Amino acid sequence: MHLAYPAVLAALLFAIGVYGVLARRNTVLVLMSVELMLNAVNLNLVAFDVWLRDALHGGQALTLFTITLAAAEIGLGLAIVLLVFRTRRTADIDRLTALGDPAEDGPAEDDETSDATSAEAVA
Amino acid sequence: MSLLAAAGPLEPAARSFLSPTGVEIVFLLVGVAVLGAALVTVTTRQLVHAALWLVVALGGLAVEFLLLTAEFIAWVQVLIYLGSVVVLVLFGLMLTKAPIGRSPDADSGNRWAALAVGLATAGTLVTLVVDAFRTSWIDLGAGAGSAKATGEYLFRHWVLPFEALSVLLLAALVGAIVLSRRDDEGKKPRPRPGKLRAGKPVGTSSGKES
Amino acid sequence: MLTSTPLLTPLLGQPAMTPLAVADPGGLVQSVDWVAIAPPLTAALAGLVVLVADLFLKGSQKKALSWIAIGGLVLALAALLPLALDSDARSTFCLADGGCSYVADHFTLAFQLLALGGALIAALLSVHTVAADRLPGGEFWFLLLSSAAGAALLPASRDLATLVVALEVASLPAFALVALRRDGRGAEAALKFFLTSVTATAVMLLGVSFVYAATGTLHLSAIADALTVAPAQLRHLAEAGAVLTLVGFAFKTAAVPFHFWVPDTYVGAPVPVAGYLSVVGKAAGLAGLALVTTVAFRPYGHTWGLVLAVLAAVTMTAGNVAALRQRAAAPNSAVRLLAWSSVSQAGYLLVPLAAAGYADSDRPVGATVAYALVYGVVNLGAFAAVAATGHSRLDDFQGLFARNRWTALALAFFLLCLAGLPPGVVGLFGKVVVFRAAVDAGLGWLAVVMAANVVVALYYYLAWTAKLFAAGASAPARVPGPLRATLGLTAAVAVVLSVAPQLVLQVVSGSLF
Amino acid sequence: MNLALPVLVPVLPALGAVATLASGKRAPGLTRPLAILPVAASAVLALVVALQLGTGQSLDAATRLAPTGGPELSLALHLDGFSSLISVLVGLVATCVQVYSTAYLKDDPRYPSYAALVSLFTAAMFLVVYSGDLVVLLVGWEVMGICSYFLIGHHWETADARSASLKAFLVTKLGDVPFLIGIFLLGADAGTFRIEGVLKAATEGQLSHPTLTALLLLAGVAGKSAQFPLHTWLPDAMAGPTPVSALIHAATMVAAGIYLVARLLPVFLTSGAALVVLSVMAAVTMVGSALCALAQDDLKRVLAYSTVGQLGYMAGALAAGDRQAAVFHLVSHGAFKALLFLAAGVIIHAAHTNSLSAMARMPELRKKVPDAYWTMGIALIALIGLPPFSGFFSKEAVLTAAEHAATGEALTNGLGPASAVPSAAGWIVLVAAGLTALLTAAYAARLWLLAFHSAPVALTAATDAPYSAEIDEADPAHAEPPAMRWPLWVLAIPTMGFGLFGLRSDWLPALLDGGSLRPALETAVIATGLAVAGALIGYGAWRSVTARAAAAAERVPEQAGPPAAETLAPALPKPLADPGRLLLGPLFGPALHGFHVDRLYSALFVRPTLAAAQLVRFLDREVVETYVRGTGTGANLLGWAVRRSQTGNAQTYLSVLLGAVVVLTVLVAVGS
Repeated sequence: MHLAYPAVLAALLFAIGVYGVLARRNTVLVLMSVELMLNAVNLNLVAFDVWLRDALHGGQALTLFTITLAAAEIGLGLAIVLLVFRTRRTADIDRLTALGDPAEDGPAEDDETSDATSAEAVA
Repeated sequence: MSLLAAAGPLEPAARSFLSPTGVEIVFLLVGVAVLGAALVTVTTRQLVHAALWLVVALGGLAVEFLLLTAEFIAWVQVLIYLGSVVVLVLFGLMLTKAPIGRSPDADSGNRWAALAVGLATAGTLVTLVVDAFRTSWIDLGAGAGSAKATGEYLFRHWVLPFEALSVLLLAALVGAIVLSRRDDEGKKPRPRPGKLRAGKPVGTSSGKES
Repeated sequence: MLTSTPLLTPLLGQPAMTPLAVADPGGLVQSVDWVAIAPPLTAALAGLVVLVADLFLKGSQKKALSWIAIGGLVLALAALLPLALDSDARSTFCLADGGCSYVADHFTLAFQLLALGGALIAALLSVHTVAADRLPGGEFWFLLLSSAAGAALLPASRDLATLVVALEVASLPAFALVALRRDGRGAEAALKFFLTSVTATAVMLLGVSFVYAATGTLHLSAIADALTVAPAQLRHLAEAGAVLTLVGFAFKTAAVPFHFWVPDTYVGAPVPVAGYLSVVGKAAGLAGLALVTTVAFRPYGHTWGLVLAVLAAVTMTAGNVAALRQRAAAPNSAVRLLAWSSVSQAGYLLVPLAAAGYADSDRPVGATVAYALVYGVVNLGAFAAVAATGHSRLDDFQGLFARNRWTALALAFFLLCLAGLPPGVVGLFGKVVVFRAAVDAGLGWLAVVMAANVVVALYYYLAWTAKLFAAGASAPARVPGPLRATLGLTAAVAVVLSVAPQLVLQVVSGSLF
Repeated sequence: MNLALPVLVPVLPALGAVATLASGKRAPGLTRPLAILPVAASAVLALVVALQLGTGQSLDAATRLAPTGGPELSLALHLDGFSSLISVLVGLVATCVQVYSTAYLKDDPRYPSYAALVSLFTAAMFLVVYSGDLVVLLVGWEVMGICSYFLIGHHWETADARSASLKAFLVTKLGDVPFLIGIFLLGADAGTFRIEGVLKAATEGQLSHPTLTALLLLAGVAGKSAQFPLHTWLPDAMAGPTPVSALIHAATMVAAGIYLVARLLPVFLTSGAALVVLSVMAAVTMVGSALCALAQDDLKRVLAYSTVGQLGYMAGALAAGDRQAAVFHLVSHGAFKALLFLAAGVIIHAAHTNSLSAMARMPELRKKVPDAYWTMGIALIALIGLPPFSGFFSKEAVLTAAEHAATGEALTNGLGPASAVPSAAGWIVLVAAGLTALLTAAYAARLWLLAFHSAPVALTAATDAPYSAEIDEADPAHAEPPAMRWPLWVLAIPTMGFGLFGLRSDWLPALLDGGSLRPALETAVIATGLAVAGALIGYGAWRSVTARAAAAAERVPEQAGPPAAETLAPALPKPLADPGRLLLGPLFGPALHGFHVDRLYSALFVRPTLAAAQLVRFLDREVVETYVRGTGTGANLLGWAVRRSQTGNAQTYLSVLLGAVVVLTVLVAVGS
């Protein structure tokens, strides 16, 4: 098999993941796009491992690690998203801007209220 | 050293670009399906559908792994991704009350920047790999991806990362549990009024930091 | 399908021969040198102990957890001693042909000292915060310890798989730590940190896969050998892979343009966690950068040398200028200033690494190690002072000297160290060492940029220092015991280093690897 | 010699500073002794060390400090005539200032931190003087900078003091950056930071870029010693308490730059170009500052500009290759300028104003402060350079050096060949020094006459002074306490006798490089003549304007307006007789404002910096924001898309991150 097939497939998959990460509004969907990126890497690693006939199977080992890692990441990531949703009532990534650099000329606002309101204020 | 090693597969040898074998055809077809499913995943406006299309994409990838003779990884892919990750994602969507039908604002305003960066990424990466691998061929003869072989290489050569991964999994588990656990009191912990904050109303910005 | 030319034959032994990865050919697993891996292992085990103890301790007894955690970190630090006294580097998890996954040489020990010592100080700092903010104790300490274990494992790793996993072990618990206050701010901070981090990890893994394709191995020294003989066709791929691999570490180091998470995350996280990230997280990133650049990608020295030099210049400039623009009256301006300051300090830390690319030796790395050790102590000290005062706005620090003499003096000293001004002599020496590394490597322009930045940075460090001694409300406030201990410890170390900077600067003189 | 003594000299005041700060509010009774005693002990020790060392000796000791991988650092001590002489001066002035401050800042709540900073400052100066290693010297140099920043900003309640301290800091730092680079160049060329080693390398011609190195060092010297074009901080620094001006801005810190050039003179002698630059710098500084001094109304600013000018003399002597003359003038100037400042403090305290024109309106000011009146007179004569006071001899030494350099036989005293000094440098210094002597005499006369001998024009204006920069000085209702008076007379002794004593038995030259320092006849006559002429011109101008003012007052007897009108416009002493205005003519306005160098700076440096910060802020927030909000004029599609995004958005962060990765990858792949 030509090595370019899996490599190009992985490259395109990675680019799609990049697009998804940057374009999706719902944080869960952003996490899904990250999974696409990681899977692209996995495809690369497996293909290279087979191509190189690596005696140590570094590629396949790293693939397994990456899969585990992705599972751990998505578990923790979803926990964080849920926490955000519980405290902010939204999972939209572009509404979570309370921690951005405070407006230079704005009054020194109370944090406690800014937590709750800034998400709504920008909506 | 690896010059010798890499020289072999770089040779075009007797093969031509235009004589794909059966495996290659299947690989390409599944690949196209994976790409299509991935594209739908990142563009559909129905959030739940996105998760289902992700299943298709990841499942397709498992097939690709099989075709590349990495059996064990393919099964792990099916087990972990389709069995748990997608389920988790669906749970996440439901718990964050994602709309079931079409949601008009599934994409953020960043979409055009995203498109630009995504296209640039695709262009760069494809150019890179095509340039590098234009004359490389995979010999799929020897399958070394069985469960037994995998266990052997993991425990012969990759013990350290494997062990470290156990710490990682435990930490992720504990972290996820502690973050999703609701407080016993049913309210967020408030900064305790104390000597440090004398003279300031409780819960002001300065109180939060300590 | 064809061309069954043996792959990687010379590198890893004949394919016909079963690769003997172990000293004991009969065994199925690699042999382990327990002394060598003791430092990260102790930290991880202490984490487990905390987790188990958490189940059995009730209510007021939970306070003991913090002392278990601190004890564990002290033990882990103590485990460095036999390794430091042993003049030879120990290696374990080795392959038959000598490539090892874990090496405890001077470089490793220095960074493990930084990671575990930084974690210890952050832990001392957290004792009060955990109680005051009612954070879940058992989980907090477990997460801190596992992250520290990852950060201690990272500098010892000598293959890309272990590096990646160690980096994630250091990062993942940190996401949870940031969010642990379970309020909106912490959650948002954690989410930003998490998303940017996993994206950077994905990019890094892509780079690793390219490097793997070009070299056929994941072990750092083998990569270096393979790159020198890599076919010309793969050169672009290898270089791109090298750059992409750097991204993950540059992200942890908070180099511009991978720094965006830093101010937001520091502000949202509990102060001790922010301090922990600014030192231990950065140490992990730096160790990874130093390893992959100077060991694995040595043949491409000029490529990544230039990349790192540009990143360093941009990072220090952007961090400084942003810090300069902090308004003293804005909420959280103190932590935000420290965040931007840590970005600019990351720029200085990258300078010797860039120099190593030009100098064709790994000697300049010593300057990074020395500067990182100094930075770790004083930066954690500054965070400790911020935590001790409980202020988050710069304006609140007005007249601190009148209220709290010793805290103000300590903070002033740390700020002067960060600025690199006497009496913070050790900060000055750190900067001199970094500066020298740049000049010696012929990076004159970078040295000039750095000098200009050092001068610019003086402004905001001194403005803050001056604020401490200005008049202000003078209601004396008591600092809780653990915070006092932390302040005392960091200040004492900083003063001792200022009197005898050779203690830390000696790492500059020798080769670390 | 026992090494403990010289080591104790810088250590004692440093410990004193810590103790003063620590005792602080807890034991206020201890503050004063803790402030004075360590400094006084150091002064005595410095004297003992100087006496033990004797003339023509030098002592070096070093302990290796830190291996930095390159040139070694060491904690080195270097003692010779220069360092012991200057250390005695530092000790004397610092002790006087500490004693004086106990009274001057009696009721200041921040006195402990003030005293501690003065002690720390003294320690740093001792460190600079005694150090045999450039990096250790640099440490002292920076500590001095910090201390002076805090001391100038002591009255931080006033906007003047805040901006002055910041300005002093930034301007000196502007010089310190090239200075730092220069030191590293020296260290790299010589392979060591030890001054001996550097000098050896310089004399053996091992320096690869002598001119570049020398010019870089000069930038730092110009910053510290307030030479053109980095002199602007010094007049503003007078916003600090008067004793601080006496200590820092007259006798010690500003001398550090001169001292450093003196120590490293062999390096400078390797580059004729650097010497010419130095001479031009000195000449511009001398003449410009003298003109400015003639126009100032603030007593302390007159003295500040005078300091700048006298530092120009020292720099001129160095440009002429004669470091003996420079250090001679440094020491005598240190004594009489400290005296001038302390006396000015007494006068300001009594008159409760800084303004000369306000003082001129006060009747009998000289009767109120007899000590200050007489000591200031002595010090002004020394400043003008009339025999037999110390200023005469030291200024003569400078002129002699310049004259020798102009004729091609520079008095380098064996540090280098006489031909190393271009005769152009000598000429520039000689001409400028002559002109400055004339101007100095004129402004000294103006100062003296205006402050003490003016006819009381407006009696009522005396009590409520137009302004006073000093907030917390001792109560003006009482006479000065002895602690403010006797330091004046202590300092008057060296002012009067140092020149005679030093040259009587050639003790001073023997202590220094060994060349003669006796005045030559021609230069002595010319310079004395110029000084007398200048004083006479000043006097004449003063007479003329006084007479004119008196005539004007007679012509409009009661129409001068109510005194309140005058106090409203104190900065425009129009009705008052100012000889400076007459002498300077159209130059008066520019001279009053320091020839607008500040405005130039603000155009050159401050504004671009602010603009850069603005730009970054713009990039930081506005670009993102604009990008997010959409311009509306661009493509509709784009506008529609970006309007929905938000600032501080994680996706924006990620876009930049990933975009940067792509760009980096492409650059690397294409570039390789």
